[in-house]
Order: sequence, then C-alpha cells, then structure tokens
Amino acid sequence: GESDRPTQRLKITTTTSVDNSGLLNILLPAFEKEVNYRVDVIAVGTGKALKLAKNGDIDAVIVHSPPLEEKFVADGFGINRRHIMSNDFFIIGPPDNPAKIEMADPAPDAFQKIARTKSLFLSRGDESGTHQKEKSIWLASPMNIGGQEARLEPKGKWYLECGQGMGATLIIANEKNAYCLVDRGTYFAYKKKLGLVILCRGDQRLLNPYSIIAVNPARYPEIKHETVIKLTDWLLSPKIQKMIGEYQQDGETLFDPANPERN
Amino acid sequence: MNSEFIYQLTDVKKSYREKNILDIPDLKLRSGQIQIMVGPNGAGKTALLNILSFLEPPSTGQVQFLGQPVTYQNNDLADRRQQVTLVMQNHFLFSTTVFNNVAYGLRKKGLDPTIIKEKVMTGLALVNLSDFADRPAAQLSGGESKRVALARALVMEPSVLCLDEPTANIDRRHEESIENVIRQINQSKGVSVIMTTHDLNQAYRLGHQIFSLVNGRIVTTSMENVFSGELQETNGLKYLELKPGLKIYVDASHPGPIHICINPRYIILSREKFKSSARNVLTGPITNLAFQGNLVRITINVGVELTAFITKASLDELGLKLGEKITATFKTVSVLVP
Amino acid sequence: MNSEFIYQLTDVKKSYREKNILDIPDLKLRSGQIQIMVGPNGAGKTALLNILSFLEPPSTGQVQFLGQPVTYQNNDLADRRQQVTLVMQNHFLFSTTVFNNVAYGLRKKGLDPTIIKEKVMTGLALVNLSDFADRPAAQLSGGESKRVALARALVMEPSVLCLDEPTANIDRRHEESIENVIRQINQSKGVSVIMTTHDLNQAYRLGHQIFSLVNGRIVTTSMENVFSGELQETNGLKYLELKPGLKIYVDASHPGPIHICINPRYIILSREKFKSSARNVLTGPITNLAFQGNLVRITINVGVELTAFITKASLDELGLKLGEKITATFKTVSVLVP
Amino acid sequence: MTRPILKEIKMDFFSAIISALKMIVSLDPEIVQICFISIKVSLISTLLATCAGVPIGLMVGLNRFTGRRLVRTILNTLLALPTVVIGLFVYYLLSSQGVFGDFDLLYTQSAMVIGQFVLATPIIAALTVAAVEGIDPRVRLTALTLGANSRQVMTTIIAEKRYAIIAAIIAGFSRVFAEFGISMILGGNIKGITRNITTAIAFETGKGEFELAIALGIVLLIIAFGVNLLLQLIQKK
Amino acid sequence: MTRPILKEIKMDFFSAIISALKMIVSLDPEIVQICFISIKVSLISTLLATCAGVPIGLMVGLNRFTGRRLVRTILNTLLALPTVVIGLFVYYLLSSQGVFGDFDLLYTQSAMVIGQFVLATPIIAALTVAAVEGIDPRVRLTALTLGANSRQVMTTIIAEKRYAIIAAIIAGFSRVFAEFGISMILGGNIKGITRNITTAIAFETGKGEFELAIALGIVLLIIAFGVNLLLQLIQKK
Ligand SMILES: Nc1ncnc2c1ncn2[C@@H]1O[C@H](COP(=O)(O)OP(=O)(O)OP(=O)(O)O)[C@@H](O)[C@H]1O
Ligand SMILES: Nc1ncnc2c1ncn2[C@@H]1O[C@H](COP(=O)(O)OP(=O)(O)OP(=O)(O)O)[C@@H](O)[C@H]1O
Ligand SMILES: [Mg+2]
Ligand SMILES: [Mg+2]
Repeated sequence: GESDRPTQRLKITTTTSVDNSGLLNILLPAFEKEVNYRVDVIAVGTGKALKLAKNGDIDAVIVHSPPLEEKFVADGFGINRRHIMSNDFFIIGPPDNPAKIEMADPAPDAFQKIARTKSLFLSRGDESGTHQKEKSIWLASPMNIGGQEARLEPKGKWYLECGQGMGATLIIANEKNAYCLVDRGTYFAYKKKLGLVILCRGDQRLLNPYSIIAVNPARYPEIKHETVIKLTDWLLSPKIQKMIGEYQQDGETLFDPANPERN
Repeated sequence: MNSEFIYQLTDVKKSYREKNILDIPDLKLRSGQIQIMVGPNGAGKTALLNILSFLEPPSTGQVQFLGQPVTYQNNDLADRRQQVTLVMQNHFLFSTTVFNNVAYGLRKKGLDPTIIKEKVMTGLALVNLSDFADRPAAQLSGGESKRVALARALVMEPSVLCLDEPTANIDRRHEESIENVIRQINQSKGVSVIMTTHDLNQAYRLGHQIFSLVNGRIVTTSMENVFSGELQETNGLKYLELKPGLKIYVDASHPGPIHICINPRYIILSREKFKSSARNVLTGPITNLAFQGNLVRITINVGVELTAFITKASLDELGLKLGEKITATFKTVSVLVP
Repeated sequence: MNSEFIYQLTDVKKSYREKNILDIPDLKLRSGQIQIMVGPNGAGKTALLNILSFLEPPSTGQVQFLGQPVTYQNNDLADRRQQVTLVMQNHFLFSTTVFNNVAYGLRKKGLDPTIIKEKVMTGLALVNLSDFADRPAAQLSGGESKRVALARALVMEPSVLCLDEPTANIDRRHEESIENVIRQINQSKGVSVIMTTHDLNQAYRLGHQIFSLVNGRIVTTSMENVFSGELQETNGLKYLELKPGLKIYVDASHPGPIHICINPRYIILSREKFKSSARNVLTGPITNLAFQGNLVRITINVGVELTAFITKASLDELGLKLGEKITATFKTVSVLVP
Repeated sequence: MTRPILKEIKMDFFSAIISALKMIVSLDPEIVQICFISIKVSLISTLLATCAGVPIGLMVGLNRFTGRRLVRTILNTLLALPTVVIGLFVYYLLSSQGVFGDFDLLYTQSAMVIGQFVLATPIIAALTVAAVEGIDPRVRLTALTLGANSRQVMTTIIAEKRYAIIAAIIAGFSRVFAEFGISMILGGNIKGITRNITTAIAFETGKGEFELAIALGIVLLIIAFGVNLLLQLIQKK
Repeated sequence: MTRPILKEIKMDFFSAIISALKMIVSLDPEIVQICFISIKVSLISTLLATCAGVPIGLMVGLNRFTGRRLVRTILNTLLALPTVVIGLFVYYLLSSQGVFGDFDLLYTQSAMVIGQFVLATPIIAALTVAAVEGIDPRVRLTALTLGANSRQVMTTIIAEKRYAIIAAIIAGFSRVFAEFGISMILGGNIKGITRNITTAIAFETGKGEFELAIALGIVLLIIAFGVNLLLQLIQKK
C-alpha cells in the first residue's frame, strides 16, 4: 500500500504511449530504491503535460514533440532537455489500399496520394506529439509527385479529426477503414484488433524522439530538481539504455535507445 | 339475473397476517336501499366497505355483485368499480383545485367538458360549496374537504354509493343537508347506499336497514347498548360487571374480554319491579325521550345509559316523563355476545 | 403575573391571501377549564387552535399566553410549544409503530427509556389500545388511529391541551371513555382543555364554557339553532325563509347570504299563542326531551328543528310530553347575526 | 481550418466566466454547433429514457411482487454504471462485427443517443421508484374508486408526484448532458458531427487549454440552467 | 512487479463476466488495491457530501424564502457539472500556485475526495429537495406540537422520508463511484496510490484491452451492488 513506500515523491508526466507500454513500470522501481523517492507517473497528452509543468505541479516531463519542447525550453519553463529514446511512426490503412501508397514512399508523398484519391484519413487533431508530427508531414513538400505547388491541404469530407488518444483513433480508423498515422508502440498493442495494415514506414521524417525535460527550478523552487537530474542521468546510463533497447512486448521491440548525438 | 340483491357475500373472510378481521358467513344487501353499518372502532367496517367497493379482495369466500360472482380479475374489477363509488373515512383530495377534484372521475369517463362543468357545479351546489371551485384542495377546512370528497362521489352517479362515516367532521347544518342529499339520490335515482356511522341517531334517521359489525362479525341487533368488559363467573352465573354493583348476566361460553349488545326492543319497561324469569332487572331515571321513526327511544340511566324502544301506544299508556324512575327488565339470552 | 387566563387575544386577525378568516377583537380563556368551541365548517376553529398552539402566528394582533405577550420569535415559540399540545383534526401518525408514535414527544424531552415505556403504556391504556403498542401505525382503523393520536398528546402532560374534534370517527363507547379521560386530566392535573366539536351534546356534557365561532367571529350564543339562508325584505321587514312559509324575522343590515343563531335560552315555550312584541311565533310537536346539566333541552319540530332550554321547574309546571304541540316565541333582536 | 474562439482565447482562470459569456454572445458557429449537438443528443436520449424509466420506476415502486427488493437493488446498482463501460458495451453491439453492425451506427449521434439512453434509464427509474414508493396509498384507491383504469391510475400518480418525477428526469438529463465517456467512445468526438460540449472540454483539456475547457464547462452549465428553467415553466403549467 | 491478471487475461466479450468473477475470487493484490482505493475514496466523499447535501436539501426543500425557486434551479443545474470541469476547477485550487497549493494535495486521494465531494453534494442536495418538498405539512406540525425543537423536527422529517433520502445518497455514491474525470485529473491514475477502478478501466481501454476494461466494469458493479445491499440492511434496521 501507500504506507510502505517512501513519502518523498517525484511527480513526472509521460505520454500515454509510454505509460501504456509498461516500460517505466519495469525501469523505475530500481531508481526509487536507489534515491529513496517515490516516482508518481501521471500519463497525459503532450499538451496537458506541458501545461501541468508550466504550472509547476510536476517535476519533469517525458514527451515527444520537438517543436513544442523547444518552445517550452525557450520560454524558460524547462531546462536540461535530454533525448532518452525514440521509436517511429507508421502510416497504416486498409489492406486494399485505395490510395496505392507504397512501403518505401517518403511520408509526404504517401499523404499526398491519400489526399488526391480523397481516401478517408483520420487525424488525431489533438495537438499531441503525433498530431504535430502529422501536421509537419502535411506541410512538407512531396518529392516524387510534383513539388510545393502540387501539395494538397488536408481538408474536406475525407479528412476527419477525432481529437482522441492514439488507441481510440486506431479503433475509429479501423471501423471507418481510414488511413492514419500511428506510433509503433500503440500499433503493436492494438495489432490483434485491427484490420488495418502497415503501408508505409522507415522514412526519417517518421522518427519519434522522446525527451525528458526538467521543470525550471528557478521558477518553482519547490521542484525536486536534484532528483530529476539524477533520474535523467540514470535513464541515460548505459545499463538502462540497454534495457530500453531490449524491452519487448508481444515479441516486438518498442523503443530504440537514445541517439547520443542528440544530447 | 337476480338483482334483488346488489351484494351476496358467502363465507367471506379477511385477514391481515394471522389476524382475522372479517368473518361473514352470509350477507345479502338489497338494492335500492340505504343500508347502514354500525359498530365499534376496529370492528371491520372499513375493511368490509373496501371489499364491497372492490378495492380489496376478500382473503377467502365469494362475493356476488348483482347476481354475478366477482372473479377478482382485472377487467372484471374495472367494470364493477365503474358502478360503485366509495368515499373513504380518511378521504384524499388530489393536490389540485376543488373543481378538478370533483371533475376527476367524469374526465376519466371521457365526458364532454361542458357537461363535466355542469355536473361539477351541480355537485358542488349539493354540498354548498359552489364558491369553492377554484380553491386549491389543500386550503380547505376539515369539513369543507370532506364535502368536496362527497361531491366528487355524487357526480359519478354510481349504482352503489359506499360512504365511510360521511358526516364525521361536518357541522350540523351540513350534516342535515348531506343526509337529505343521500335520501334524495336514493329515492329519485335509485342509488343503493351503504354507509357507516357512529351516530346512531343518524342511522335511525336515514337507514332502511341497519346492521352491526362487532369483531368482524355481523350481528343482527342494533348497536344501542354495546358494552365491553371481562366475563366473570360466580355460582355458575356468568356476568359482566360494568360498574361496582352493576352486573349484566349473560349466556356466554368463552371467558375473557367480550363485547355484548342488548337489543333495545327486548327491554321491557315498567313502573314497578315484577317477578319473572328475566335475570337482569335495572332501575334508573329517564334522561332522554325521542321519536325514532314509529317508535319512541327512551334512555335510562341505570349507572350506564341503557336505551329501550317502545311503541307510541305504550308511551301514552305508561305516561312516561323525563326524570321519572323506571325499571328495565331483560333476559340473559337476549344479551347478544357476538 | 396574571395567570387567571391562559390566553388573552387582542385584535387578532388571520387572513389567507385577501380572505379574512379570523377576526377576534378580544378573547380571554380561563385556565384550568374545559372550553369548547363550536361552529360551522370553515368558521375558523382549526385556524384559531393553530394560533393557540403556536403553530401559526396571527396575521395581526396580539396573543398573551399566561399573561406574557407572545413575540413569535423562535425561542419564545419553542418554550411555549412545550406547554401546549394539539391533536389535529386530521391527525398524522409517523410511519413507525404505535409505541414509537406515543413515545415521540417523551423522547424529544430526553426522558429515561424506562419512564417513557411506563408513560406510553399508561397512555395507551387510557385509550384502550394497550395491545396495539407494536402495531405499525399505518395498519390501524380510523378510530384506533385517532385514539393513538390522543394518547400521544396525553402522555405529554401539557398545561394546555388543544383538541380539534377529538371524537370524530370514534365509536360511542370510546367517545365516552375519552370524555372521561378529558374530564379527569382536567380535574386531577388541572390541564386546561380547549376543544372543538360538532356534537353539541358532547359540548354540553364536557364544557365549563362553550363559545361559538361563525365566519371567523366569536359569538356569545350557543350553537343550537344555527340557520343559513338569503336575507329577504318585504314591507320593511327583514327575514330568512327557511322553508316555504317558515320565516324567521331578523334584525340585520347587510343583505345577501347570512348565518343566524337563535339562543335557546331566549325562546319562550307556551301551550297557547300569546300576544306580544315578539315577532317570531312558531308551533310544532316536541320531538326530543333531555336533561342538559341543570336545564332541560327540548326540541320542537316547527318545520326545522328548534331547540329551547327551560328549567326543570318549568318542565314540571308545563308538564310537557313527547309529541305534544307547543309554541315557541322569540324576539327579532334575539336572533343573532354574526 | 479556423477555430477563432477555440484557438485564440487564452485567459486566466478568473476570466473564464467572461469568455464563456463571450462565447455564447459571439455565437461562434463552431461553439454553436457543439452546443447544438450536445443539447439535441441529450434531449433525445433523456426523452427516450423517460419513456422507459418512468414506467419501470412506477412498476417497481408501486407493485409488491417477490424479488421486488432485488430489482430495486439492481436498479440502484445500475446507477453506478461507468460511462466508459456503457460505451464499450454498446460499442461491441454496434461495431461492424457486432449484432447491429449492419446499421453502421458507430460514430454517429444515434450511437451517442443509444449509449446515453442506457445511462439515463436506470437513473430515472431508480429515482422514480424513490418518488412513488412512499406515496399515500389513498391516491391509488381514490383513483380506482372514481373509475380510473390502470393507465389512468398511473397518470394520476405521476401527477401527484410530479415534482419528484421531474426531479428524476432532470437528474437523468443532467447526467447525460455532463457525461463524457459514452460520447467519446460511441461518438468519437468527430469534429462537426459528434463533438459535443463534454468531448470538446476533454479535448481542450488534453491540449492543455484548461481555461478554455472551464469556459466551455460554464457554457454547459448555462445551457443546463436554461433547460432547467424551461422544465420549471412546463412544470408550473 | 508483475501484473498477472491485468496483463494475462485476454478474453472475448462474453467471458468478461467470468473473468470479473475470477478477478474477485483470485484476490489479485493489484485488483484488490484498485477496488479498495475506489471504495475508500468514494465512501469518504459520499459521507462528506451527505453531511453537506442533506442539510442543504432540507433547508431549500422545507423553507419558503424569496429566491428559493432560483436556488432550486441552481442546484438542479449543478447536477450537470461535468467531472472534467470539477477536476480542473479543483486542480486550480490545489495546484502549487493555487490557494491550497501549500498542502501539496494534488495527485493524492485527498484531492480525489475533494473533487468527488463537489460532484456529489449537489446531487444529494437536489434529490433531498425533491424528497422533502412534497412532504405532508402535518409531519412538521405534529413534531412541533409534540415539543420537538428545530433540529428534532429535521430528524423527524428525515426519518419520514428515509427511503427517498437514502435513494439520494445512493445516487450520489453511485455517481462518484462511477466517475472518472475527477479521479483522472486530480488523482492522476498513479498506480497503487490513486488508480481506482474507473481510471484503471480508462487505462486498459487506452491500451486496447477492452475486455479487461469491461471485466473491471463488472467488478465495479458487483461492488456497487454490495454497497447497495449494505445500505438496504442499514435502512431496514
Ligand atoms: N393493513 C392492516 N394490517 C393489519 N391490520 C389492519 C390493517 N388495516 C386494518 N387493520 C385492523 O383491522 C381491524 C378492522 O379495521 P377497520 O379499519 O375495518 O375498522 P373499522 O370498523 O373501520 O373501525 P373505525 O370505526 O375505527 O374506522 C382493526 O383492528 C385494524 O387494526
Ligand atoms: N391555507 C389556506 N389558504 C386559504 N384558505 C384557507 C387555508 N386554510 C383554511 N382556509 C379557509 O379558512 C377558513 C377557516 O378554516 P378552518 O380550517 O379554520 O375551519 P374550521 O372551523 O376548522 O372548519 P371545520 O369544521 O370544517 O374543520 C375556511 O373557509 C377555509 O377554507
Ligand atoms: Mg373505519
Ligand atoms: Mg377544522
């Protein structure tokens, strides 16, 4: 119960995809013992996570939305942003693939094919990391099908926004036989339930980097900054990085260790 | 179809839990009459009226209504209830206006609004509450409220009207006018009326027939002279001691607390005591003299008030006066123990 | 402190919306007596009892209780309510057992459970319901329920007991025993009793003082001979026509529907008609003769029933008998128009 | 793709009320649509739930049958049905593999109505039971003796207990109007089609737009207040 | 740290009930803890809300004061408070910048209790109003004339209307027991500390473990049933 655990607590938020993977449940107990701290993990979307951090209600965030992260740090809310791991996104869709996208297509090209054929596409539309990534792909120029001019906007009856988490989005896409962008972890978690298949993967633009950011102790002195630094260092230690790389669920690797160059 | 009788009850019993509160081997009620039921509190009068108005089934036994056995199936009851209306002892007015209360049953019949309005106003006039139509029912005095309940039943023009103490809480003037209304609907429209009352004078004034209920049983005597007490026995003689020294000898087998009734017609009045087989001989002054239909009702204070009926001829013969001492004589076997 | 009077009401009025239902310029009620209030339905009896038992404030005017003005502030009322208990006309039993109902007020006083038990059982015995302690209150007959409400008030041993038609729905035996209980607590414990009834005989049997309420006003006459009708006028003479040919001349100014009361003490009885200034002269047979305290009450059927009081001496003098024709004479000004 | 209000309002907590009023006054078409969807779906589901719940409540509350106490306890228990569970349950019925998959109802307002109906019915039923259980037995007897048939007895009982039964319906409406799980799972929060106030609130909350979410919550309360006022007017007639 | 049950049970829809029973029988410590947290938090918040809501309901339901109708409408409106909005509102109070920031209550069971209290109080109050509003005026008068003081009059009224008031409390309990938004925002669904049944259901749903979510929903209903039975026993005494 509550009583036999340390009363000092560190509050971090993480995205639902990380929480659902169960990775932190495997990693954190060792850290908790080491520093005699209880780590409370609160799973929320990237937007909400950053908001809670801005209000000083948590000590650190683990998120995956580089543009928002940069802004968060630039605005002085966070410090010590470190890349800890990554996975990647897939474009999935109905097996009959009406847009005829190919596995090796660059992501922007695949999206444009969907737009052109007005095939149903389901967006999370929730300003989450995944949604940020999707928007950046819509904005990028396709390489093989015309240039900037030919780029179509995601607008119209074929483009639906559901404003929900990844799992719910997958379920809706599946029911509607729509294309959508999905992260590796969630896709494998739902794979058994889905009729949708991976149609495009591997593009550099589909990479999904996760970072940890400490809340700026200059703003909120009550923040347990030292422990956050300890946690960050601990996560980046070779032993833990190795564990991250080896963590599997249902026979699938979910995360790649951090790219040291990014840090 | 034999419709001389509206109701024929055979072996009807009603019990709550183990307690038997009604036990009526045989009861026939004539149609077109005013029948009055009297009896002490808890005798089962309300319970019987609930059965007669088909609000509750008997626990066992058969009820025939207008010669037809009542099956206590839903449709059957709905039809019969259309013909019988009950004004409950502890009546209930719906939380709306007086008008809507009186109109209630007429509306359920689906009558035309103008006809309803007419009937309601006639009904309210009968109970002298014409000005009260728009008043919320919750704002009436006790007697006014009771009269609204009566009007509500009267406008239904049922074949049988059951009234449970219809004039309790009602003032003397209106009591009289309600009695007149009851008489009138009975005579002009042939409505059979079955009602209860604790006012014996009212019972005699109104009733074509009076019957008494004591401990759930019908007794044929009137309800004058009902006494209760512990049955005692001395020298093989059984008696009730109503007051110290005032004994009434009875012919009862089961000991314990009992009710007794003395039929006022079986009491013999005389100026002198006379020798006879009758064991009960009581003397006292006359406290009340009144006409009761063709008879004269005389109340004598023998320690308790004892009522006797005599004919007008006997009254003249005996020349009885208020305050005079007189002797009442009656036999043990004429004391009824229900 | 002047506690000769329990209540002194000055200029007390009560109105609902615009309607004035009570208008009492001055009323003093003596302590230690049984005071009986009579009057037609809607006269305001219940409204007055509600004021006397501090359940409702008057709309205007002052109430003094035991010589102290009542301020109608919360604390003040709580104290006074401890001393006055009311049994409502349309009483309410809490949905629990009979015992718990009777124990209710005692428990609120914080008495010891064994004392409560004792008092409750004594109270139930008073109304003859000792066996009913464990019955759910919802399962009582009308009269039983009323008697429980009475017992519940009696056990409170208040200084003032207000009873609103305490014996309506109650059978004759128990009516008598309840009257005895009322007399007894009044005599032995000095409880002041204020009660209403529609039974004038009961009022005469029980009351030290009787007062009448008609249209919200206190009238000093008794409630015998209350008639109502439309005031008419012919040749400057104002009268009420109770039946075709049966006129009662009155001295009233305002036309329209009115109530009138004729004080039975002001009615002169004679074998022959005699010439006098009295305008009302009515003849009919005697239908009832009874003792009423020290007086004799005589009812004459003159088309309606008219009641007169005479002394025993006059009775003997006139030698009146049941059925005899007799003449009633009374003056216009002795007809009260409240 | 403009969402002028939803995007631009950034405010501090205490100005949330003002922005809520602004939203209503401004009649921003997106907000209007969101509110309209909420009101429409909730009213329809409450209406249906009333038609089912009140009769059930009357039946259970007024009749004495064996197992009645059990039925009452079950009704009370169903009050605790989490919306997510109802959502999932109905989802299984409506999904393309489900029994009613052929109707293609998932992610439509009809699906939301079905789910909310399941939510509101036990509430209305259980509170109707509470309303009529302690009813004066004389109401029924009086109606019967004045010739009312079973249906008429029921309407009389409803009329006598109208305040408490309307309170039951209000509680049902409020519950579905404020619920979120069913709308999310069965409606899918699809913009312009099934996005209602509560899913919009959750959506804004997820984005970290707490103040906007609270402002939307206030809009919801203002609408609920309006509906309540309306019900009260009906009730008084 | 294994979650044998949460992870391993994979079932089809119709076996959800069986797994729910299995969960209960197996007494898996994690499930037990989740249920315990749900019960504890909900009972405490319902208790507090009863202490506040019943008196408020009695006050509004029994007294005639100006503005009473408005207060009643507001109470009814508050029934439609979405849990997310309550969650956010209380979040602002408890957040480190908030008025009560110093107590560090965010993401604790106390925070959940506070939020659920706000949710349940208007429910209990509004239904208490409905329960006592139509009460026979003779109850009050009889109590007064038998010497009861104001407080005793209230307890008498509660005793007379006990069924309807207990129904109000049950409705309040059911609402908080099944609610999710407050627990999520204020509790944070922290495993072992603030993860209760509904946030666990949402968590499993998010992972796509629908059957497990439904099974947890059934567990929730079974517990609610038990609590209801218990209340019924108390009520009968
Ligand atoms: N629901 C019930 N359960 C158990 N006993 C009951 C129930 N209703 C009535 N009784 C009992 O049945 C008996 C007969 O009751 P009933 O109401 O018929 O009497 P009554 O003759 O109408 O008396 P009253 O003159 O007081 O109205 C009473 O002793 C009463 O206590
Ligand atoms: N709440 C109310 N609003 C308006 N009028 C009322 C209200 N209560 C009573 N009345 C009216 O006040 C008058 C007096 O009522 P009250 O109950 O005092 O009469 P009462 O003398 O007790 O009559 P009864 O013999 O019928 O019991 C009646 O005409 C009644 O209609
Ligand atoms: Mg009776
Ligand atoms: Mg009265």
